[in-house]
Amino acid sequence: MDTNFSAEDLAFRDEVVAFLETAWTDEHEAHLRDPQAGMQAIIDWQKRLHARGWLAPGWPVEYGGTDWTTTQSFIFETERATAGAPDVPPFALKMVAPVIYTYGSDEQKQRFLPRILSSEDWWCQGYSEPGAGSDLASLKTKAELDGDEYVVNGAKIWTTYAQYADWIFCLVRTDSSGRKQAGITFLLIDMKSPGITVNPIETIDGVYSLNEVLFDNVRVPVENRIGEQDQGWTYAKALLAHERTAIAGVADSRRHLGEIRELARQEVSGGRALLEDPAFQARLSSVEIELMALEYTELRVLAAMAEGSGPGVESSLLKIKGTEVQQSVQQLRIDVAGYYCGVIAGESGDIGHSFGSEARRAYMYGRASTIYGGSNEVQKNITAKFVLGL
Amino acid sequence: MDTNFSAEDLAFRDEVVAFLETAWTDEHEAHLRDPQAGMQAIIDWQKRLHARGWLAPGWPVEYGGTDWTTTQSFIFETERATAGAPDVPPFALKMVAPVIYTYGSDEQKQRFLPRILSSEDWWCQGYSEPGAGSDLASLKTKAELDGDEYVVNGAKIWTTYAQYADWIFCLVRTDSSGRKQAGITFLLIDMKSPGITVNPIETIDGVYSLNEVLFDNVRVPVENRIGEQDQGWTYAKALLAHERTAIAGVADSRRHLGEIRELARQEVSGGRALLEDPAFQARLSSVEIELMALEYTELRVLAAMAEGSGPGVESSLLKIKGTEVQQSVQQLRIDVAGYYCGVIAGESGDIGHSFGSEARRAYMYGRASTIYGGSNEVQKNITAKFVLGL
Amino acid sequence: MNFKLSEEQAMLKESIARFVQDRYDFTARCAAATSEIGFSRENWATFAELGWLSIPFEEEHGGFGGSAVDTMVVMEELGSGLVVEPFVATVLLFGGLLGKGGSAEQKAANISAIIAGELQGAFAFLERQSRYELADIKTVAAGNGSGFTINGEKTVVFNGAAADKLIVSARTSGAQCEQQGISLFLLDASAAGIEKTAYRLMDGQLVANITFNDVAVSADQLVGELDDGYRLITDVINEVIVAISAEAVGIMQKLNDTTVEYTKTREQFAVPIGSFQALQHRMVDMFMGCEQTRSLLYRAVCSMDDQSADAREIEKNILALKVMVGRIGKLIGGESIQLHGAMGVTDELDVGHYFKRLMMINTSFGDADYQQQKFSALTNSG
Amino acid sequence: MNFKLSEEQAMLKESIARFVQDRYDFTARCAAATSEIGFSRENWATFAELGWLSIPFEEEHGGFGGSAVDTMVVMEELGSGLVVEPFVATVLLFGGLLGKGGSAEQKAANISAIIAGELQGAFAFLERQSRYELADIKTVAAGNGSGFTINGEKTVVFNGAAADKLIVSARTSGAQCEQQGISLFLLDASAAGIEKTAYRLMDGQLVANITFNDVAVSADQLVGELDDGYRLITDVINEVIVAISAEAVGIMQKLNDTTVEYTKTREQFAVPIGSFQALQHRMVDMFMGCEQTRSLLYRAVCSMDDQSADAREIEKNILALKVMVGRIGKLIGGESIQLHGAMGVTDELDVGHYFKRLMMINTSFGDADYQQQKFSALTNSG
Repeated sequence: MDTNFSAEDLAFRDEVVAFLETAWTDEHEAHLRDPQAGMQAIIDWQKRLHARGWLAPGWPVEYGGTDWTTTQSFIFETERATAGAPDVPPFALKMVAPVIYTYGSDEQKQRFLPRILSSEDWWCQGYSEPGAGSDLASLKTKAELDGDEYVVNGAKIWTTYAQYADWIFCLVRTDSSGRKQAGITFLLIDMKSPGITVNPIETIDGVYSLNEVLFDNVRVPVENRIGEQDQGWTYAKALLAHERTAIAGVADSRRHLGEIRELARQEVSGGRALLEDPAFQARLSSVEIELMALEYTELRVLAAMAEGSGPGVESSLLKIKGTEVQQSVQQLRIDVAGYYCGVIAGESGDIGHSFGSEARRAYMYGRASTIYGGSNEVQKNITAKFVLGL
Repeated sequence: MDTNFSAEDLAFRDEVVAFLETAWTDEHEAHLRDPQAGMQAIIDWQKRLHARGWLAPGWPVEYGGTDWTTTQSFIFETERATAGAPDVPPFALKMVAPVIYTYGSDEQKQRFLPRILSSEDWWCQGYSEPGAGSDLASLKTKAELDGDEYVVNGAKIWTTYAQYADWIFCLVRTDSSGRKQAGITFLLIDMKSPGITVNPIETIDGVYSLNEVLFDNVRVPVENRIGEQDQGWTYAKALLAHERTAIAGVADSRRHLGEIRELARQEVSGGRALLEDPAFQARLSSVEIELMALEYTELRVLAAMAEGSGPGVESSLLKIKGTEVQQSVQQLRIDVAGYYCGVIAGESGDIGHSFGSEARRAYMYGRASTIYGGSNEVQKNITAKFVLGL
Repeated sequence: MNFKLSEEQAMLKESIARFVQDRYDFTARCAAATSEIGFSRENWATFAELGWLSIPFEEEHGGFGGSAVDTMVVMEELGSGLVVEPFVATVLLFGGLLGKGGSAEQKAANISAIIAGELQGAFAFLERQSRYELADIKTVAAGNGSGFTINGEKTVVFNGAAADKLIVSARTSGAQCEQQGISLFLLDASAAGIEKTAYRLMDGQLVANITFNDVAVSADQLVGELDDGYRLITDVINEVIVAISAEAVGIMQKLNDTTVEYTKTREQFAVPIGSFQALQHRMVDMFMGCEQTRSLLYRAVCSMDDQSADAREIEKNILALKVMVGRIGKLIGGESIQLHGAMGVTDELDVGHYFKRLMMINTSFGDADYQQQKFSALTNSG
Repeated sequence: MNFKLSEEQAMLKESIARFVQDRYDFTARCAAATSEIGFSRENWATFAELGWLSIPFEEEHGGFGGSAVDTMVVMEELGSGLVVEPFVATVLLFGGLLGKGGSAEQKAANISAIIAGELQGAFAFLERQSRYELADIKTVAAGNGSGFTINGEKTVVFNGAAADKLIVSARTSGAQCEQQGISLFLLDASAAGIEKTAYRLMDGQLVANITFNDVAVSADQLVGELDDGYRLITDVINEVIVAISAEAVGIMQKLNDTTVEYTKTREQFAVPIGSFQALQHRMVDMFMGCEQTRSLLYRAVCSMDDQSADAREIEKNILALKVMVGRIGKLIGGESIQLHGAMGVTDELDVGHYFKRLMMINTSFGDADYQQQKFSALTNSG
């Protein structure tokens, strides 16, 4: 048992740090704070990663992956977050791509994977439906085969970045006769298809990212189906555990905690730095300790994956604790901001602590993290059943 | 809306304080720390209360009650706890007596109530059974009518003070054909009856108070039955809410919190009183604030009862929060004691902080409070169903 | 001992509830909040008409002479309706300072105007660095013989954008953070040298940063005693803390009711999610939290209205209340969002808006951690 | 990166597990704990025989030269079996001080005896007033030319009743609470002037208060440098903290397993109580708590065994671990009792006994609140 870095690992870390120093710039960082310019910054960032061959570390090497060891992945993630660079949006790279290279046809692989790597195609995820929520399998969007096309009708909801997407990967119902997990088909749908309407959803963070996507007789060529008809649940399910692993966000939480410590060092309360306030210290420490633990919990899961076992049901633990820690961090930032956590920064510019408005946005956005990707309640059900055998 | 004391209330308070000054002595207090001598102290205390006419404030005046207003009851409880005097054991005075004076025959009232007031009869409660737990109605102890006697067979468990008891009030099954709440009969059983065996249960606090009570063909005259055969559940249920109200123990928790504050003022850590330690202060304050709230929650329930409405389902809230606060107080005392919380004071006398061993005993004894009287989980079920309508 | 409302209070409560029911649905509320001044003048006129604005003022100034319980009744209902109109800023803060510390002339000139709904006021007390320390004041009012010249900047002034008049706290002596040496001045918001920058808070309030550049005031604009404003500020703010706590209890009750109702109708896995025991127990925790907070609210108002109550006991009750309002507000707000699932994060539902108001109430006049340390200091000192 | 045990470690683990399985059921454990010396000499001889007592000592002193991971493996299994034999007191504390700070003669005279199971030791460091402050020492060792004379009283000396030899911390200079001026002395427990009062702790340990009345020691009984004992104490105690944390993880795992199993068989309302969702979610919290604590345990031992690790990082890891051991210990211990219902409060079940050991582990060498403040001080200082 050890977590020592080998000489190769240390060399790799230097490589990563050197790359990040030039690839992730202050300009990117500044753009990121603006939801509109932010998207451009992310696309540029993806292109730089791709140029370096590091955009899709988890993919098989033949399709453009890196073949990193678990330790290298860990190093990259840590340094990436430390530098303040964002994780790339997961929908194309971590969600649909693995389905395509695992269950897709050769033609589908050749058609879609390169365009994901080049950032030409932007993807969104069509799983959730109005009314379905955590009970994903109860979905109702229907696809009927008509010649060599499926005709899709229904609605998807909570679709992040649908407004930017070229493609949506969807679970649709092709058979309602059996149990609800059967009869689901996995389709790749061109967002430019006639009959698709994207309606924005206003959210409590005030930033536009979620949408409702309506399908009105949308025709999808049968060659855009992944694998077999009615087997889509199997393909999707295999990926859900990976999604939960990725969701923990340990390295990002660590960086945010460091920022909060600095903010609290500058913030003064009654002539004394807030960081010296014992109540604040206690809360900061509690979160940091939980995070230190989570970091090793993640390493343990990664190490097990490296040994060939899937992330398995322990991924639920990462999802629950990861999002709990994220929310604790967001709460701390809000509390440091005091009155200014309420500020909605508009055209007026600097009207208080500059971080107040951002703290509010991150906090409100973060409310969703315990709900999406299978709510934390559902994760607890999964853990009770499959880990504890209850 | 007000909680002002009237001039009469203030005069009553003076009366109570004056009574307590002479009635509850340092000698009682000292005896209380010793489980054996403690029982004698409690009997003596009951007799003094009885002599003053204050032993059974909740009873109707005709049977020996006091006819106090809600405010007076509150004043008495507060001053009683402040003086360090214990609440009297509830089994006779607060549990069986209300059943007797509400549902019993005139003969039963005349026979049992005076002997309870005079402390001649000591009672214990025979509700729980091995295996039944919070699912009280699933009890199996059987009573069969044979002439003018019931023949009782079965086992009761977790019976507090059965070793001292002259009588036990029992729920027994007289009919198994219908739903489990039907077919239960309420019997008063003489503990000297042949066929009764009392087995002590060792508990984690190391003090002997719980027992298993076995019934082997115990014959109980039919005149010792309360009300109708098979209707016992109704009689018992009406009392459970009262039990939960009594269980909150606000005044006692307040006194204990005061003691802990003094202990923490004396206990030194790194040259500074533990009471000055911010982490300790925060925990102490959190408990005190919760208790301040609970005190008014109890007043609100009492005021509603004074208006003629029963304690109702809000009594579950008092039970849950009351026991949570008690356990928080016990935890604080343990933590103040530090290493000495582990001490089992034996013949060796003073081997550390004198309060360590007591803190341990109170803590361990207190573990049961969230389990008995209907576990807190069951109380939450009750609240969800009857208060929230879920 | 008695926890019932008087007939008059019950009518007052009913009158506000009816207003909310009939004229203040969520759409109307959002329209008021997003308007240029951050509230509806029409609604304000209605408040005046119905007499609500007179509640806390003494009868001799045309007020109702209400008790702490009366104010509680109003605030709880305003909370339940998520009312954004500046009752706290104009009536309780600005009006409260005048009522408690104003000169006879100041009262005569302003209180009846407030009651009539014709005067909007604000209290400018926060500064960029002050956080929750009311005595941390850098704004200076320098004596110049006949009067004072004020220089400094105030931030997050509640109702600061719409206010016709301001009371501002400034240092007339003493060092930054010293309690002694703080004075209050009443002035027109349009006085020379005053500049405002308006912006919104997440709970819909329109607030302002206000700078004072050589603003001249005369001695008769002083509110209360020279150098002795701190006590007046804390007296009024203590009352306001209890008032917004009552508002918070109204919000908590509303969020709990809404959430319980939602879980009864929302189905997942073919059953209402309210049938899941884990969620039931969490909603019981929310219920208990609300009831416990309500108990502390009653405790605080009863002690404030009790002439024989000890000042220290009252302070302790207020601190305890504010701590629990902050803590339980986080619990209930967070759980309400979570139990509403993805719907909870949409702006379309009012749940998120109630939640944001609870967050701002926690922050206002000191959050739970801050107040708990004051509580500890008070209770452990002898 | 690798979290697997080596083959040797897996065998060691298996060997302890087998001992517990075959020869250390709950009855045997209670018999050992309640015996006159507080443990079984026969078991101790078995430990020696199986080589467990040699694990942490250097090879040159006849030890196994084990790593922090090796000690962890032992302690986790001892925790799982609720083993009461004084491995911590004799091997890790007493033996650890000698191994790290003893003179060549002291090592030669004692370590092989410990390994052979022939010597019981104890470290007398706590005093009545010291609470968790290791430097708060009033016991004095006054120089008298040739040696020292020790006067003072130590309390709660683990294994103090059975120990053949003691190491005692005493002040050779400096004021009470000063880190400088503390020295350690090795002496026979039967030396003139030593008096013991033995008593039991709730976790079954037999401990002692020990008074030193003009106890004479020579200069060669000094362990480590004169006046510089504090560093040695904290070095050894840090290792012991990690060791008892591993014990705690063993206990947590055992309690979780026991509780889950119990809820699968215990029926209420005609179904196993483990089918109630509210209880399931609480058991998931217990599971997550145990896993998170285990992660901090791995983090601490990996950093201790890493030659290149930063001393500050190691200290931070140990503090974090001890905080979580205390907090999660309370959670898991309390929930285990609660979910066992009334059975949980009986002495007949082992659940209460595991719980009590968790409580004593929390208290030992500083509880969660205490360690968290040290953690804060360390992490916030630049």
